[in-house]
Amino acid sequence: MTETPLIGAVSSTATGTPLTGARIGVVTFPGTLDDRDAARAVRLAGATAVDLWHGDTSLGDVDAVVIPGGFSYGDYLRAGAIARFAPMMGQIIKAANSDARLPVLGICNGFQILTESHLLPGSMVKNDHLKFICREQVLRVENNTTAWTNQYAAGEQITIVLKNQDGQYVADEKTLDELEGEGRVAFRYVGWNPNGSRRDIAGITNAAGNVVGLMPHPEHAVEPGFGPDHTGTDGLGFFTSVLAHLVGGKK
Amino acid sequence: MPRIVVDVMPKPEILDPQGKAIVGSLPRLGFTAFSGVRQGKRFELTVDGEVTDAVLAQAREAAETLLSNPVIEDVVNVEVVADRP
Amino acid sequence: MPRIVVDVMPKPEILDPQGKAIVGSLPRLGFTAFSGVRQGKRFELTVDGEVTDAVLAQAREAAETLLSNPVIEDVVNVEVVADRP
Amino acid sequence: MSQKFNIDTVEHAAATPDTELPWAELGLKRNEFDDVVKLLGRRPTAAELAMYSVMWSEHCSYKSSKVHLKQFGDKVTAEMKMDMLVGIGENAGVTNLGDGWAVTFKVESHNHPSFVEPYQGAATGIGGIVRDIISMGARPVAVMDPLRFGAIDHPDTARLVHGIVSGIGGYGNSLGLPNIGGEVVFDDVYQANPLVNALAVGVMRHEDIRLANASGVGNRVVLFGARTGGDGIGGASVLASESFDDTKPSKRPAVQVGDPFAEKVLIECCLELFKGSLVEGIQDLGAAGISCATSELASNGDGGMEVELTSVLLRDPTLTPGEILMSESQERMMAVVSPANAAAFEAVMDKWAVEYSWLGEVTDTGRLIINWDGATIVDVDPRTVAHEGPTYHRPFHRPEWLDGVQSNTFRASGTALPATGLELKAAVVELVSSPNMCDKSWVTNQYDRFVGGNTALAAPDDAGVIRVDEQTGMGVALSTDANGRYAYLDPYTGAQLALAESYRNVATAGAVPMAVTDCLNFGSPEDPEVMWQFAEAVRGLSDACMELGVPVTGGNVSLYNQTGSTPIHPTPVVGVLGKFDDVARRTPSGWREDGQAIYLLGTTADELDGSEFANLRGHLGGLPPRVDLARERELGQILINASRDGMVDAAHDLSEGGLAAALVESSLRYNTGARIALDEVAARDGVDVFTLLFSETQGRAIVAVPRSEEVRFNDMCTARRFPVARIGVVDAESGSLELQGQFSAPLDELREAHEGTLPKYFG
Ligand SMILES: Nc1ncnc2c1ncn2[C@@H]1O[C@H](COP(=O)(O)OP(=O)(O)O)[C@@H](O)[C@H]1O
Ligand SMILES: [Mg+2]
Repeated sequence: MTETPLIGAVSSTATGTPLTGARIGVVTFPGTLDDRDAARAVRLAGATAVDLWHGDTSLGDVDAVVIPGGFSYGDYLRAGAIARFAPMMGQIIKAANSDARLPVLGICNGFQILTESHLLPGSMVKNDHLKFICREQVLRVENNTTAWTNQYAAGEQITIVLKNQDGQYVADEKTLDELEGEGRVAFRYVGWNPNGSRRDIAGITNAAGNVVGLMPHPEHAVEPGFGPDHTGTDGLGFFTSVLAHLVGGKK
Repeated sequence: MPRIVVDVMPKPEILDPQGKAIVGSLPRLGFTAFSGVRQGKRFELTVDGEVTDAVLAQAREAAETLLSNPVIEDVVNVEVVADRP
Repeated sequence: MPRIVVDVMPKPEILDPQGKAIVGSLPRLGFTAFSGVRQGKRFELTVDGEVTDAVLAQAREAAETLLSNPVIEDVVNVEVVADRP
Repeated sequence: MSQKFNIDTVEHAAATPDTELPWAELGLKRNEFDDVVKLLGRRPTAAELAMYSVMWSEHCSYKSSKVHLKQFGDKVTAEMKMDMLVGIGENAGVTNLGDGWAVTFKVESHNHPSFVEPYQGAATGIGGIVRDIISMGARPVAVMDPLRFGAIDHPDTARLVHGIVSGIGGYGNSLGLPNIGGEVVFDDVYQANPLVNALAVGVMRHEDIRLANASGVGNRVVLFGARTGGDGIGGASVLASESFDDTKPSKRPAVQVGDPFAEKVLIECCLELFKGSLVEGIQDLGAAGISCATSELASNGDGGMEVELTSVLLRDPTLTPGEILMSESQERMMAVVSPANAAAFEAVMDKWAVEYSWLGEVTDTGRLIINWDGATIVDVDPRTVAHEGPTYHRPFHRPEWLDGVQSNTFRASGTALPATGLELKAAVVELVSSPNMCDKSWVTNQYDRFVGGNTALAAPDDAGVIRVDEQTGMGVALSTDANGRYAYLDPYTGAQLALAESYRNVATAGAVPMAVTDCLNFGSPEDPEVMWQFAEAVRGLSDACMELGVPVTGGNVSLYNQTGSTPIHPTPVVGVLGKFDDVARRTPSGWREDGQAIYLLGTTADELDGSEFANLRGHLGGLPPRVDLARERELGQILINASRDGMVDAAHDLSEGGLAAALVESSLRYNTGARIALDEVAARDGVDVFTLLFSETQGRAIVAVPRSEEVRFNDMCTARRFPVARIGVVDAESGSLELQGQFSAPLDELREAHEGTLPKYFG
């Protein structure tokens, strides 16, 4: 078969970043859906997307990792429950916690996998209205100091895509208070809480700021005309952020 | 307060994708003792007063009509349990 | 073949959206005896041979690590059951 | 394992000609059973009987419909053949997109299973149609779901709506396929017989096109995917009791449960097989399971195949050979693989953890031989199973009641009609909040429309648009449409109207219509009046396809949709596929730029019969709107050119609900109002404002034109002698839709009316 139809080198990259050398891994589990979209977002931001297979035991030489959305293993048991035990996740957990602090972004199912892996606290349960919901969602960037959010202004409102079944973020009060106190709530839903998440939390970060997880999908808002109606490209900042982080940091 | 437990399982002859996904992942985690897994539902109904026969009958009926889908599921158990500590 | 049942319930302090929806619809169907409902999961693990202590220990560990997420759920029961007729 | 059954071998069958067989229980007619005996020269074995009975069923053999469907292949012009790479007859047709790209699409029904178990019925409907698309060698890229339910306030409707919508979402969302359109219609004729049609579209490079045939003697036959269980053979358990043994057969499930995760893995796994050119032929397993796959692969190939049935991996070890042949377990595929590729094939299976089993090989004997532990239980000419089933010329006649219905016009019914501005406003609000015309986002928000990152338009726009090639922006547009009331009033015209609307929707988005798929949902073919409706609809659709120059490349027939002796309205769902050179050119249905001019294309006649307005008043009679396909084609050209040359920023076609619905929808799309003046157009067309607003005359659209493009746009319409009128301007400030001299409706009020209905009924 000729190259998979829907991926192609994109003719123009959206930023003038010199970081085309950065290599960002995108993990595929059985049942992952948004891996190709995440890879496209990485390319549009100006970096190289590297496919990572759940069953492999090496991260290769990637500079950061995106765990994309989907329904790994059908999400039948609990979202992310089985994927968390994949060999690749073992590598990612180790690298994220190492001194090198590998930047890791978990989107939707990826966020669920990160909580199941205990890289991020709390968990997700079914949306309070029990339905799958797909909509354009406004978020407020609460923390713009992480590896994945530094190109946003603090308090900036962005519109990206939300789509999930089990998106209600829950944690005990103590954890929630800690998250708030340490500024680790990275994103909050604005206007309407679409799933009953505690304290309108849409995404969080670990204390070091290298691991970020959120339910909505920045990778579906990177190209005008193929995402939310009006703005369209508000999600690109996640991917340019990590490039800026890599440049400013150890690279 | 007393509770009534209702257990609902997918009918044995029906495909159970949940159980199938779990059974596939068990050996990878070193759990090799199990040849099959089926995933069902457990409901705990809290009863306000005493569990009379009428209440139990209601639970049985709710189990058959609301809590399970008789086309693909069986109610395998309805029982009163003591309160959890 | 013998089976081991594992019951997992949402932690009491976690709001259970499914249970809440059920409790809302019970009275509309005439089931008025219940003041609360929680929905959890029931797993049935089929054991190929005998249920030794080692097998039971495996089931307990699978229950705690894979079949439940301690942040939101409790394992409320792990037991061996006779084969269903 | 095999010792359990008293196997009915071919040898045994030949030796026991007088054994009673349960052919009637399996749905065969006496004459059909006699034909089987004649074909074989002996009584069939139990396994052969199982195969013939499922393959000769209405569903698989099209025995009542094929004499009519022939027209789709016969009425084809050179223009229509130009881009057709694979026509009717394969799993799905394939159309050339240029640049080495091809597209395949098809719509199918899953009506009856969805009534019994709405979630699983609808879910497996999506699963089945997606496998059809994969089996052509394509990557599925989107799905659509035309749906029909009973009355919105009927006690059973909520069960069906919740189950069916979440089933479609649950399966499609898990596959990573954006849902880019569909329909939701409520009408009590569908009360106990909802329609769940599912469309899938896929794309591929020309060299990746795969066909379902088993060629190359010595090539190996493999079954892969889910294990085979007792799904879909409930009625067939008679086989077990009567032909095999006397132990009690285990229970056979009445419904199939889908496993979207397994299917997602199957998709990726198949794409990897195609990429490595590892399969010679491939076939999905749908209705009639292994019976269908083996007989079709064999008869489309070198004509022979020999398989060992005990090699099939089972979920339920008690299945008999006949049941294994009939099982409709989901998420399975069958492929033909050359011995040289076998190891590579296995490596792909292992990578994706997909189970497979080698069943046998391709032969040149012209026979399909199926063995059970080495003993032959099936020995047939595969063509007699797959392609040479019975053909019926069922009697049909025009219903006597039709004259009465057609002469009962809405005007003559004396229904009070709105006339003052206030009355008109109330009627508009009533219309846009009615079950059929209200906003469908309660449904569509349960579907992922973004996944894949190539969706350029989806609900609520006129067509769904998907980018195929990221380099050039080339892509496709799709719409599905049908109006059962129109088809009830006149099935010939009704089918043409379905095509016209779908064609118009695709052109409105800016795409060039190229190909058609259809799902013909009708009542019982044994009712001569239903059969007439069917015959008329096929004749109408095939005639209209010729006139519009778009070929039918595939589809599906669903008969026996009725409750007792009451059939549903004839519902010929038509899907049209169009092409964009660059999807960036697509035209959305709503306006947003202040000051742009709003034009109405086409003229309006007094055509209220069968309309949504008449429906609101409980009236169904008269004749449906007239079809003028030449005008549709001309309108399409204008809309396509306008999109390509950047002359319009918004376009919305006029269909159900007429101009009233279109104006409200275009305003609410981006929450941008407009000032509209209708008196001049009404005078031009000789109708009153009420008629102008609510009539459902075809061949019309509204567009928003930037000031700078007005001259060019007008010139184009004039040059084509197409009626056009400037009816207003976009007003971004007012927050209302104003019909000058009639009323002004705040958008908030319209929105509440439009969006409130489905949540009110379904939560
Ligand atoms: N079941 C459904 N699934 C997906 N999209 C739907 C469904 N029902 C309606 N839609 C979408 O809602 C919009 C309005 O539907 P409809 O009024 O039937 O459109 P049209 O009149 O242009 O054919 C369209 O974009 C249609 O595709
Ligand atoms: Mg339209």
